[in-house]
Amino acid sequence: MRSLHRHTAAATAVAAAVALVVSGCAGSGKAAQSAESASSGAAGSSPGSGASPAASGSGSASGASAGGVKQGGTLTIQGDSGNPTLVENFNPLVPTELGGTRLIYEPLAIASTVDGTFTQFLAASQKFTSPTTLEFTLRDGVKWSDGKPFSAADVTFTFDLLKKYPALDTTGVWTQLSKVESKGNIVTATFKAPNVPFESTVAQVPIVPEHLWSSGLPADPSKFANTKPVGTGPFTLSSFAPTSYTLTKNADYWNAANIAPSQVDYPAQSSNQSTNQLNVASGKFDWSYNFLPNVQQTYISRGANRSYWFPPGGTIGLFLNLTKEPYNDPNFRQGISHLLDRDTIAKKAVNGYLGAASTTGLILPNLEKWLDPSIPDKGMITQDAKKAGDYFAKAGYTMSGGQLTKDGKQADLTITLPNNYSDWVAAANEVKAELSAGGINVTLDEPSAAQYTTKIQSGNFDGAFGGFGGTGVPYNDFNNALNSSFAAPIGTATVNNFERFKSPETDAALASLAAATDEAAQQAATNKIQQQMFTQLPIIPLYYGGSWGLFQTTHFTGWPSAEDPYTLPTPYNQMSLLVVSRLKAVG
Amino acid sequence: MRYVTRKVVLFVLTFWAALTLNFALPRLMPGSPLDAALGNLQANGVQVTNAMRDAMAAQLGGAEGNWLSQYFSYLGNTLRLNFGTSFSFPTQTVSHTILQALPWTVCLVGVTTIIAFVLGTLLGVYAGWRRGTAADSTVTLGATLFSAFPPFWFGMLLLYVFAFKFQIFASQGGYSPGLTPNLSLSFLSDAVQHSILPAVTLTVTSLSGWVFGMRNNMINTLGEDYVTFAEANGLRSRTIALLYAARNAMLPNITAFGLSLGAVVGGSVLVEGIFGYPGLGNLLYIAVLNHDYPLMQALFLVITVSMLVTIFVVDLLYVRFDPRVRREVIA
Amino acid sequence: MRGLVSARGVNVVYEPNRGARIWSVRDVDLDLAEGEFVGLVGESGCGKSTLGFALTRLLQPPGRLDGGSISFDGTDIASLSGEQLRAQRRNGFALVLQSGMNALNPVRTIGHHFGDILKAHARDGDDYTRASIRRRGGDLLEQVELKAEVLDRYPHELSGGMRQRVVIALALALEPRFIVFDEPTTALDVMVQKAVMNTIKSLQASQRFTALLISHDLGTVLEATDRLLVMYAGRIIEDKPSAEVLTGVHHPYTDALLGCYGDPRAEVVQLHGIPGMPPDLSTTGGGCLYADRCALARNGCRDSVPQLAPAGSGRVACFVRAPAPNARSKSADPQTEGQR
Amino acid sequence: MSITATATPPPADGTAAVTGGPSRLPDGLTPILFLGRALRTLWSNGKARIGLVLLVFFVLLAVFAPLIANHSPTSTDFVPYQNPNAENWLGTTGAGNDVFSQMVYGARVSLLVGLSAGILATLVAVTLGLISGYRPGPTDEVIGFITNLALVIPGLPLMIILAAYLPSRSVWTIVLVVAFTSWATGARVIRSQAVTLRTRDFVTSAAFSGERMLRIVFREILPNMTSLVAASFFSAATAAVMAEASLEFLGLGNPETVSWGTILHFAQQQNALLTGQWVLVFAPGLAIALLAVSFTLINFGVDALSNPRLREKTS
Repeated sequence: MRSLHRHTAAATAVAAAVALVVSGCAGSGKAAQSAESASSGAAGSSPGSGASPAASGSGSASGASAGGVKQGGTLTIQGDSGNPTLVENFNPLVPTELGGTRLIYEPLAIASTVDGTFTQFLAASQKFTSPTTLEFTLRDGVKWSDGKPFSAADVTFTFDLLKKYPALDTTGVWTQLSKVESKGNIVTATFKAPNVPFESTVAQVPIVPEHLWSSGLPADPSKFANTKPVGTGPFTLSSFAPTSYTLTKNADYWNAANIAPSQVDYPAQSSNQSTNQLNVASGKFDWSYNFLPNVQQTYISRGANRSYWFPPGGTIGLFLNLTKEPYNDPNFRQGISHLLDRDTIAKKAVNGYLGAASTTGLILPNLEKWLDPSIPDKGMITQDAKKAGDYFAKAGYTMSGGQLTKDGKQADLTITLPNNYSDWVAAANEVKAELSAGGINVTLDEPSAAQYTTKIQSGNFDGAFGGFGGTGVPYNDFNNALNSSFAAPIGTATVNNFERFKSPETDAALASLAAATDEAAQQAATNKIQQQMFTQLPIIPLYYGGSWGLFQTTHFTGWPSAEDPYTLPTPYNQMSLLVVSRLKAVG
Repeated sequence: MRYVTRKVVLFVLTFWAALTLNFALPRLMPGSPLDAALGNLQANGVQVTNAMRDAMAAQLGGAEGNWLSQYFSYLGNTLRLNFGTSFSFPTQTVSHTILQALPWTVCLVGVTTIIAFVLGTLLGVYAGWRRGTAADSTVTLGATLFSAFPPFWFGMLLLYVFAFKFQIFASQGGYSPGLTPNLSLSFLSDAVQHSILPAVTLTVTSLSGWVFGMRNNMINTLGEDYVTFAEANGLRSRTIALLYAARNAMLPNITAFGLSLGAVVGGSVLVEGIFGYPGLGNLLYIAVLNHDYPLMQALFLVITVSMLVTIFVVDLLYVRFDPRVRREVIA
Repeated sequence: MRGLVSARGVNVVYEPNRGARIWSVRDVDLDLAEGEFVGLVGESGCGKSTLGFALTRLLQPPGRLDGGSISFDGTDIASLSGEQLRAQRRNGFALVLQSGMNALNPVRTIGHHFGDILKAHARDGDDYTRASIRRRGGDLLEQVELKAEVLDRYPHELSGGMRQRVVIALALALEPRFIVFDEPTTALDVMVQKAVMNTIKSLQASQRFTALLISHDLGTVLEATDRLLVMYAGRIIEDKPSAEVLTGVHHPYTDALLGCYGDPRAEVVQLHGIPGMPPDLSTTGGGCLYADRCALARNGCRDSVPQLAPAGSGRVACFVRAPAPNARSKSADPQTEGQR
Repeated sequence: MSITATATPPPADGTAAVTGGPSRLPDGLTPILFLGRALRTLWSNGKARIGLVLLVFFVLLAVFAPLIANHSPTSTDFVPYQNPNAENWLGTTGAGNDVFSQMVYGARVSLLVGLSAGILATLVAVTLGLISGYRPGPTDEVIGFITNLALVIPGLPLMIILAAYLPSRSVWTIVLVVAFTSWATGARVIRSQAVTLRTRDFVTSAAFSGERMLRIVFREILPNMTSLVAASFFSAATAAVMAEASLEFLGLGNPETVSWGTILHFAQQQNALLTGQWVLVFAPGLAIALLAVSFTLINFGVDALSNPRLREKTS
């Protein structure tokens, strides 16, 4: 399965403290391609405007600026996890492909996972000509790495392929589209219903060459390994070995002048997470992605020219089962929310690298511009036993003898979480301690990840830890988490909205956000949703999960940072194309 | 001939039972491959969606029919060595995945087991021969202590000291990044260099079984009449120790050797994991985490069959070592 | 008299556990003349095998010699070091084990056994090639009435009688001057027992080595040997020419043994033939150890240890049958000293 | 396959050819007296004495954990990533736990798992081994087949699979899993000994005198294999301690359990070696090793009890 490939995460023998800490922070992750795109969205772009304004904003990468950047040197990226060795797979349409595939194939455009800002690739520009019609104008003069010209037919061919083989459509584009057509260098995607934020998902489908893929594919193309990849991207595959592979620069790339590395090495990760940490600490990679304890001591001070950026990549929250008493009572949820000391929870869970989460559901500061100013204190809730007591009283509970009781029965809560997500486990222990102090009888249920997934999807839980958000696009974050259309009956599996929140107000706000084409309307709808989150608390946000970028600036600079947060520092998904396009050689 | 027939019948029965167990075990367990995959995605920080769930369900395909028909098609496929496609490595067949990992484990585990066996047996012979002396106590207590080290812990320490602190050995994998496995001298020496730490871990922690077994057998054998008689006849100590006592004391250990050779394949899961070794142990753990039935079944089968086969081979060897059994086989 | 083999005050103690001591052989004096064929009889556990092992320096831990001396041809063998002892085994003293069945290494052919022995004692000038070993082995096998082809056999391929003969042939390989036969026929069936005994007798007669035949079968011993020693509870209690055993004066215990004589299944009969059980060898006091089972026992029997004293044609250690003038006092007894 | 051909014990279990004469538990002798005598005899063996001292140390640690530990093992109120200091004698974990207190409480889990899995595995091994050995024919064949199968199925992988999938994740799960995967060797050894004993005079005579099978098996045969049973127990207990640590280390146990295995698990997760917290890695590993050593040493003593040849020199 996919996840294996990406970070070592839980997949490996000596599983993975680290990636686990990541867990829950969205926006990272292998199939992130799918994840992001499934949700990435229109945030910054105004669909109506011809060329996305973001395109120009994204700097030299897409700009093909005249002089270009200083070239040369080898970029070493902490590669895919070898389990136990790398499996040659450069099929951009499956989630099991190797990370380097992202530098070989390009999508039409990529939305930043920080704030949804677009950077243009195969499409020079894109716009919604109507709320259901998305039009891409393709870049001229693009060639496949075998010298054949790229055309609109390749784009329609790729979309048709996804339609024909649902197993390839991991982002579900055909759940929203009705057709994709081309005319000249214009590709038009028609939606079944207005869904502006879905732009990023459509734009981020990697485009494959029709002349090579139209015949000779195996009966099940999701099992096609594509060992001789031909793409339009800045790099081509030069060598593959089971423990590492190397890409070299595509000299004919349309933006070659702005691509600094002449070569990219992807040495495989060890299946042992702590070995990976040791490798990172000893400076084997220019760009790595690992949680490191005491990063200042273990990484920064261990060598010169090192930096890190641990931005929030998702929200970790306590999901209560909204089909059950008393969890379906917003007052009860508010009571719980006010019993929690989120700073302490964050400190235990993520070493204080990241902080408490806003109950608006927005990831701050990434999406700060969307904050509803009417919500006090950015939606941050501080521990307040008295307020909590008031809420519990409204829910019919009273404190007696240190126990929170209703009709003589103590409030109890079983929290389900996977036993191998160490940050969640640490957070859950703290949550348990704090809620117990508040008189609730808390039990932790910690099954394997697979059983956890089964439980939460089928709705077989009281409370559960979960992650949401991190796509960079508020609509996608909220839609996945709150849309009542996902709220399947108990016993039927659903990935999204597994807390089973049903609110006509929220659904209406989501619908208007999906159809909104101007920023004011988008802001208004987003505010409504934030207020729903803040007052109803369908999910109780706890803290932000991190995205763990570690960089060496010895060979290249231009990494994403707090000062220049152009995307999350995740080398294993399409963000790598964004980052590599921005690098500058040192010296 | 009855001996052979009996062995074959038992082999087939054990084989069948193992096959059936392999089939049943993963299916008796809660949790589905799809949920395992989604769980892993989430562990990687991916926000999974219902669209992804549907696509993955389509990709995984999943077993068709009821358990019984699954069972029979499983048996049929297994006999044709067709294990299908694994969920974890969809672009290659399970056989291919296993064949890639098999030589690594066979070499690592095979070599270390043989080293541990030979070294442990020699130490056991020595301790048994010099029983009651300081040398005996040193060997016995030393072996006791080393065998008590949890292998993964010992491996972790070795890894930190020799791969990270002093960087004498490679920290991970079976060979250096960029190399493609081949039989050239340079590649083999690279592979050997990579295998030293895991090999030392496995050897040191598995040595003691052989030491204790051999020491006990040796002491028992030293009480046998033929040893006394050899002594009465003034044979040299070395002749008595090796050709009379040790040679016979070894016989029970040969059978155990067969069992252990197979068992260590399974036992190397943790050590392979620690050292990121590209072997079966590592694969097995991945298969378990992913509820990867096809891979798991095939790996179990490989491990079980390798045990059955080693035991059979060792039986043949045993016939060579013990003339008393030789007659039984011929008869 | 001092013979080829001479033991003085031999005690063998076993210490199987901390604090536990068992005196298996007590205060034994013994002389065997060159070419003499002596029998040693007694119940199981009386220490006769232990004595045989002690005389050939083959005691295994936890058993050990505890005082006394053993000399062979004038050499004190108790003090020989490993290699000296080993060298002494050529033309020295040999042992034929109780159960020949287990005295052969199951994984080596008979030929190898001969080779091992001969090579171990090769001296300058000896040339042990494969062929010469086979020749010598064949000769030796012939002496015990076996064919040379037995050389290629493994022990398990031979019958019990054949194996016992092989063991004898192996013992002969070093041309020993003294051989202890420890129950050489016990594990064999009756017909084979006779044949093997006959072989031993004729070998002894022709080669004139000194032989000590240990057996619980009084009849067999009497037929074969020149002189009979009877052991009880670690002590030699009677010493008499074999030919006169059926006549002269005896220790009451020997009487009892004779009462069993004639029954082929002697071991079983013994139990019924002599009332009571052999004494506990770890806890005995100083008196006659047979006193508890002895019909003739009287007051003084339990006070001190009877010593061998002349009686008729031999010697007997019994206050009743041969009152010894020099009975030792309790306190001089080694095992009482050793007790806690 | 020799799995059925010979009944030789694998080397690790340290069994020896057993017992000369018949022995049985006299009716008047209570198990406690019997145990007392066994302990006294064990004490006389140098190696076993070291083992007993170690074991008693760990037992005391476990029993008096609340008195010995100066903090709660689950409290996360300390500054994380601390090296040993006056307050936290062995430092703190990345989550802010006091390592010393965790080590002390961890002894409870390891002992509990080791002893109970040992007992359980031994019960299964003894029951199946005895029945199989005393009842030749179909019963023996079936049990023998199951035993051989259990021997061929690789233990640790089976354990990992069982532990990964079982819904409950308490220590008892691990106890059951370990017991389930480690009874076979003992059963085989005990069976072969029971076969030998079955034909001995004292058993035959008991059978002729009309005693019931169970009585014969447990009163006549069982007391004669004390050392085999003990060996089976101690090797299963050692395996259980190791397996518990391995499973917890892999993250297949309950992360809420405070055990030496989980300390190692979290030490690895928080990469204690990278942060320079050697104690965090050393202490639990060493504790596991010492407990396993104590079991092995006691087993040596038990072996020597029944096999005089294995006894040490007394001088």
